[in-house]
Amino acid sequence: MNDIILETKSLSKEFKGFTAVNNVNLQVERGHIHALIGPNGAGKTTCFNLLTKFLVPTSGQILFNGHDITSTAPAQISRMGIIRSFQISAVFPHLTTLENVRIGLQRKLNTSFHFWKSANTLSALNERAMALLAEVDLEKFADTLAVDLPYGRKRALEIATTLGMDPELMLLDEPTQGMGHEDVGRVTALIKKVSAGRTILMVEHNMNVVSGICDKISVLQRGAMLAEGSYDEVSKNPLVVEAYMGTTDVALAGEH
Amino acid sequence: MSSLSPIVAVPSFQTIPALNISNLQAWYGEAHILHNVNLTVHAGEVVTLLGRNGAGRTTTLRAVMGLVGKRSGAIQIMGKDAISLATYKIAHLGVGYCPEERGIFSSLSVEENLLLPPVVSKTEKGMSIAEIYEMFPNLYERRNSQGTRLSGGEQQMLAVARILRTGARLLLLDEISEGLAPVIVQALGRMIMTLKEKGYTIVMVEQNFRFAAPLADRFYVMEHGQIVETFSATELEQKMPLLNTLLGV
Amino acid sequence: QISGDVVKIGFITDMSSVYSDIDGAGGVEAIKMAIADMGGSINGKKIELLVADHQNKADIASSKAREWFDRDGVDMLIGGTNSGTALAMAKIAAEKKKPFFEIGAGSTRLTNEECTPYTLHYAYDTYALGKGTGSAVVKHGGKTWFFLTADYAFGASLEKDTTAIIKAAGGTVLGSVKHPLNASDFSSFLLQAQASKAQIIGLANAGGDFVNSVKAANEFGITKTAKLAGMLVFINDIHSLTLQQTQGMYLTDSWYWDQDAASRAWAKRYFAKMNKEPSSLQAADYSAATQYLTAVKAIGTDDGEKVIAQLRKMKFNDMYTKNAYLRADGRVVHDMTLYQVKTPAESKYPWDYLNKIQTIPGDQAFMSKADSKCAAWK
Amino acid sequence: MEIFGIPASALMSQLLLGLVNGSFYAMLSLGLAVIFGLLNVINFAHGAFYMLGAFLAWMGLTYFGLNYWVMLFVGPLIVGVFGMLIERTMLRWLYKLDHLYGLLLTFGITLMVEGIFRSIYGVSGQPYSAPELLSGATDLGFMVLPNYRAWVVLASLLVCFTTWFVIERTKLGAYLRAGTENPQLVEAFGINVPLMVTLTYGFGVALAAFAGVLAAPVIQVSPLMGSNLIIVVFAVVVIGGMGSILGAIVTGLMLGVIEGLTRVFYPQGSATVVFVVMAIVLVLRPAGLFGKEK
Amino acid sequence: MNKKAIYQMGYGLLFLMVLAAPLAIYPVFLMKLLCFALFACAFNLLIGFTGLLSFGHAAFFGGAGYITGYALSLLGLPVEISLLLGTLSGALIGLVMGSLAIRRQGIYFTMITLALAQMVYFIFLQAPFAGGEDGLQGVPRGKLLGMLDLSNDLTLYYVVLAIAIAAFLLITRIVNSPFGLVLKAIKENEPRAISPGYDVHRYKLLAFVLSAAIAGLAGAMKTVVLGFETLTDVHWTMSGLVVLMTLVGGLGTLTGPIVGAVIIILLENKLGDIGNWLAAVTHIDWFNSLDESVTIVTGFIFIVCVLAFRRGIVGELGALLKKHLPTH
Ligand SMILES: Nc1ncnc2c1ncn2[C@@H]1O[C@H](COP(=O)(O)OP(=O)(O)OP(=O)(O)O)[C@@H](O)[C@H]1O
Ligand SMILES: Nc1ncnc2c1ncn2[C@@H]1O[C@H](COP(=O)(O)OP(=O)(O)OP(=O)(O)O)[C@@H](O)[C@H]1O
Ligand SMILES: [Mg+2]
Ligand SMILES: [Mg+2]
Repeated sequence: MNDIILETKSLSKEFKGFTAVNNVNLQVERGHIHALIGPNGAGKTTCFNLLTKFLVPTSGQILFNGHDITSTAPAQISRMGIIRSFQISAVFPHLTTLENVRIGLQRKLNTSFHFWKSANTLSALNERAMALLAEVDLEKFADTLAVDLPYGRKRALEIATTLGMDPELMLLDEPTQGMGHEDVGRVTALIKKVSAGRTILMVEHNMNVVSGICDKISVLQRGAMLAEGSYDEVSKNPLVVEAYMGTTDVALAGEH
Repeated sequence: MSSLSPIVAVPSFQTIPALNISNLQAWYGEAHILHNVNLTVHAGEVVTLLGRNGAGRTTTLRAVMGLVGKRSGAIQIMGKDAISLATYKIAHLGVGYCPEERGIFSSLSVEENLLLPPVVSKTEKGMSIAEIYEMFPNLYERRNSQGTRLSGGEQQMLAVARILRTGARLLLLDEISEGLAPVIVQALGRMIMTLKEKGYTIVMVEQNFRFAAPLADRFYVMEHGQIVETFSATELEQKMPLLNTLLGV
Repeated sequence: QISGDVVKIGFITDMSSVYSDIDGAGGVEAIKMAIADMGGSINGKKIELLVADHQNKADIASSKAREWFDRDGVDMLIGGTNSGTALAMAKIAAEKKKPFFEIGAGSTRLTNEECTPYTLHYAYDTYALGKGTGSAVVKHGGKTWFFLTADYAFGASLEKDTTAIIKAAGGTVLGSVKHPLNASDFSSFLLQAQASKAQIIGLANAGGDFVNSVKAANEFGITKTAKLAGMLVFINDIHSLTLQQTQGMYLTDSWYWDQDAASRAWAKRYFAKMNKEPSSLQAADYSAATQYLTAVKAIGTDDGEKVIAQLRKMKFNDMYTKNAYLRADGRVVHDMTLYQVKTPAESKYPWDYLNKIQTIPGDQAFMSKADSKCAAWK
Repeated sequence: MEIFGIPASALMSQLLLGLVNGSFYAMLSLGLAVIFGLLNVINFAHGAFYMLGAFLAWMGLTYFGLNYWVMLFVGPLIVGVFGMLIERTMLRWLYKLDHLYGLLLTFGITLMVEGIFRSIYGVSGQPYSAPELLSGATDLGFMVLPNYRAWVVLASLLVCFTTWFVIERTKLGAYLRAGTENPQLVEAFGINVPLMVTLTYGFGVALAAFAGVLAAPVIQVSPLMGSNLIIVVFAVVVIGGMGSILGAIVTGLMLGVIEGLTRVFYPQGSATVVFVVMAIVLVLRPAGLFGKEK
Repeated sequence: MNKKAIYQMGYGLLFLMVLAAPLAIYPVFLMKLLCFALFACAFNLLIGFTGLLSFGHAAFFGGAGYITGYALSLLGLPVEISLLLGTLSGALIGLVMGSLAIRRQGIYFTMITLALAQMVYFIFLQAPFAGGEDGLQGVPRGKLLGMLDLSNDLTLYYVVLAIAIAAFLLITRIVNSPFGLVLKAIKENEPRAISPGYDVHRYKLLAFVLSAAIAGLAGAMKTVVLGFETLTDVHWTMSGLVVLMTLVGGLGTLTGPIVGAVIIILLENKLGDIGNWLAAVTHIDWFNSLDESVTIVTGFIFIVCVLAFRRGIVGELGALLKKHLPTH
């Protein structure tokens, strides 16, 4: 028996009569890097939003470690260990890199409502925060404001922040979107590195990334599951080739 | 396609360049982004700006359109000085701009989006609506839906299609392959080739080198708000090592 | 013994907001005239006037008053419009033991629950207005009433006081409708009033609300079936509404510029400065300053206690009032007059607006000892 | 027939009166919505321009002998030009900033304009009567409606729906709607957006002035007439959904009617009912009745 | 000398100045200034550090003022209990208003706070004890803890000063607490703050309630100081006034609102004197009538601030200092 960490059962989402996600049954195995791909408008982001409770499903079920979390609140979900990072690089621009990471750690101290305490009580967390920054090669930038970081580093910072929350399951929405080639390489390696002992579900258009590090790929089209399997299986599937990869040789090699 | 004027401009150094930028400086607020950018695009050419994130490629296009905070230097479009003109007047020199994030209007239907940009050229005739729908059949299918309800790829097509109508002969295209499925990227590539055949002048900003490489006649590489390298398509092979270090391609 | 060798009068009123027309800069001018009429000094000691705009905010009024008494050596305070500011200032004046002449506020609380030995409620109050207009109108045949009342303490007390008087005079009140302050449109309230078939629609409101009520009443032809009775009407309101719209309306006031030779003479001087005729409040400002200065002159001191004692002894006589006197509750008792607004045809010259119907003697116009809630008058 | 103890005919007349007031709300909130849509500015000065319109009508008659009908065109024109000047010299610099600044600037303008008029003309107000043509009243059976009020409803509906049509159904309207979303891009397409913005502001405030001229014969022309109204009109725009044209019109009329009914059943609450409606609507529909949440 | 020492000296000097102020300036006026300064600081806690623009703060300020006045004059409760009640009622109104408004964004949040504040206004307009437009008059100051007679202006001044300083320190602490950091994060990027599991609405709500409570404290003290409470304090123009104060002083700066409050209150109260002084100095008669033009002058200041000094006085000063005294 495979160890399934996240499972959806006939998950659907409708927007005013338009079905963006249609009866999706997704199974994510523990320890995998699982990619969700598909043509534009296939419903990948919507799917993510359903999993992280930014949207409420029209029907269907979401199970996390066997528990039904379909109607659990977003904050609660993240406390259970499902953490998402965003499609557009999203950091707290006017906090330092260190503070950015610390915000995530701070929650577990349970003092976040303590408006009478000094912020210095948080310095106990600095060590752990620095360790996380080191994991993504950002320790040199600890005192830099996030807004001043180069683009690729912001991504790294975001991943460090996400790691700080000790996720069991990380959801990454197009982690390499809009990045130059060098950064793509760095971030791909980073994802591979941090996947140890965790499960990662990501949306990605860059086939180099997908083929390089993903254990399993699910292809969505028009809201429904089109194909599933390893990169080799999926990339040879004629339906996927037609709907997504395109027909020429260039496409099979990956567009980027 | 009879309505299309069969102008096929041959790149020639005798004719006036479609776009000529010299010593361009640009600022966003206090931040000095472009330092001394020089760039020439001849009529009928496809030119690609390469560079890392934040190198200033988008800013270059925006500076041409007058959409930055402050700029100085010289910009000539079809031989006319543009640096001191208001943005809308620049468009009327025959420029079509496709912005970084597509800029589809959600309060307008697909067809309204398509018809929005006014005709900017007195002499040039753009494509007719019929021609555009012929080129992008999916747009025709969804012409009455709200613009932003389209999928990402369709939005991108719409963003390009709407500037083909206006008679603009100089197209500034910013990252049109961004975030698109490979199959759609290929379709866009074919579209660019068609436009090139029809004699449009195109300046592309691209992250996706493999998409841009077969399309462009010439390349400019930007770094820190400056042009650091320029070469033609024929030199591409020998420049690969350089590009590797500059862009990590 | 003039404190600080100068007699300082402080005047705090609405200079810039909703009530600035009936008092405001005109009030300042009137007080200046009073000072000039005293020769600008008393026994060689200069008379000075300080002016402040309270913008209808009680906190500004009271802090100004406090500061003037404490820091600037102000000897007497004249308070302008608005009950909230008046009550606040009365408290301060009592604390500082200085005479406080309240002109523009109508609340009877000043001489009842909140009465102090230092307050002189000078011009009018809601009781007197109700008494004058209510009883006289009933006497002239307006037996059934309906009130249009501003939803405010002032409107409520006007309505309450007048209702009691109407009933006592044998009339009936068929109902009332409360409207919010500064309502945008009065037609629907007026239609409700009209539907009651009352002969008289009592307008227990003031300023802009009154003006707009009258305007709408004319527009909807309500004035054809019922008569309007304005409970608090100033000449400025009639001027801005024109006689066309206000003709035939009853109103009670303490003074009218055209009432006699003395008032006309004074008004003429005022007109030369301000280019409009004075309201009763502005005349009362003049009178208050004059009477105060007279008292100071008589006893040769501006000590608050002594001046008050002197004021209690004397009769107030000037162009504003005849034989008025200060009662123990702080009420300055003088005659009130019931007027009716002229028709455009009757009006012979500019600002010729009112016909005198009858005088209401002071001892009948104001609240009686039996009704008073003032501890000092028991 | 009676409804809740109120005769049906009385109720009918109150509804009609509500509609008249609603017409003013609709016209004023329409202008606000147009301005908010394109300029991203919450135009607090709207009430001041409304007052200015009424005053211009009065001044036109008093100083130049220009009658109502002339001023119905000239008044909005003058105010429109004045608005355009303000837009060119001041508002222009605030578009990129938070709403707060536009609101505060126009609030400052309001204070100045009102203050100046108050110091010149006092607060009692000036009389202005309805034009000869529209004086008199018509008996509708359940009530006698002054002709002038009927004209107000008519004129306002006409203006509102013309505006709505232009914005929703014409090319110019498409420019405006697109400009609302991304003015820079629209300008990059070759449309003179700065001019469009100036004209839009001018048009928006001219609408306010038009409402002001219409109001002059109904309520006393006074420097305070605008500030009494503006908060309510804000509420209307917010209930309708910020920037929604149709929302502004429909909500304006509707709230006039609701207010009218409140005047019958709970008169002292008639100034507050708008805010009650606003709170309820915003709690249930965060972006207002016709608005889209961002 | 390092920066910290300079700051400490500055604060020390300032402290001495406020201690000695009643010698030179009228104490009741000073107390009024303190109340408004605290009010503006409370408002700034919300807009400057949480990014929420409330247009309903008058409800807390005035509401608490009425409740305190009611407790003191009609219930005859001791002054410290009354102040506490006022503060709590500010917090309570804040809790109710906040619960309804906090999920709304941007201008809709602003407008819903305005709407709810209008209802609070209506309640106090109608409530019999509040005395309509006359207001709640004749509120006694009472004795602090049953012994310290507050009817003496100077005594009251030091009590008010102590409370105001304590409240100001509390605000400073809130801003620099773990909670304050989360608020900052929410202000910077709300969706991002949700993902670590912060229930942002609850954080915003707590910030709103804290701001309301401190605004309530300010209003409560004002009633004690002046001895009455009127509708002015619950009217929407009061909400506008506090926005103006904060803006003039500098949004999101700790001391800005204080400076702003002082300037605006001075303007309201002393414009006439300023005008007379100007007239005397310049011999231009027009200045004498400046008193009647408070609104015109206020409007003018608004316009100038928005166009030229958007960061407010303290903000602009800070920016100047930063330019000329590089910190590193
Ligand atoms: N709020 C919404 N209202 C209506 N339709 C929506 C909404 N959000 C998404 N959609 C539609 O749902 C479909 C799926 O959108 P989604 O964003 O999930 O696509 P995606 O797979 O992430 O595409 P891309 O690769 O372009 O990001 C699209 O057709 C989109 O237009
Ligand atoms: N509106 C703005 N205000 C301030 N700085 C900006 C703004 N837009 C861009 N920049 C800065 O200008 C620089 C150049 O940005 P630009 O968008 O031109 O880069 P690019 O080469 O197009 O890269 P990208 O791949 O991110 O699109 C970057 O450092 C960016 O941070
Ligand atoms: Mg997506
Ligand atoms: Mg770019």
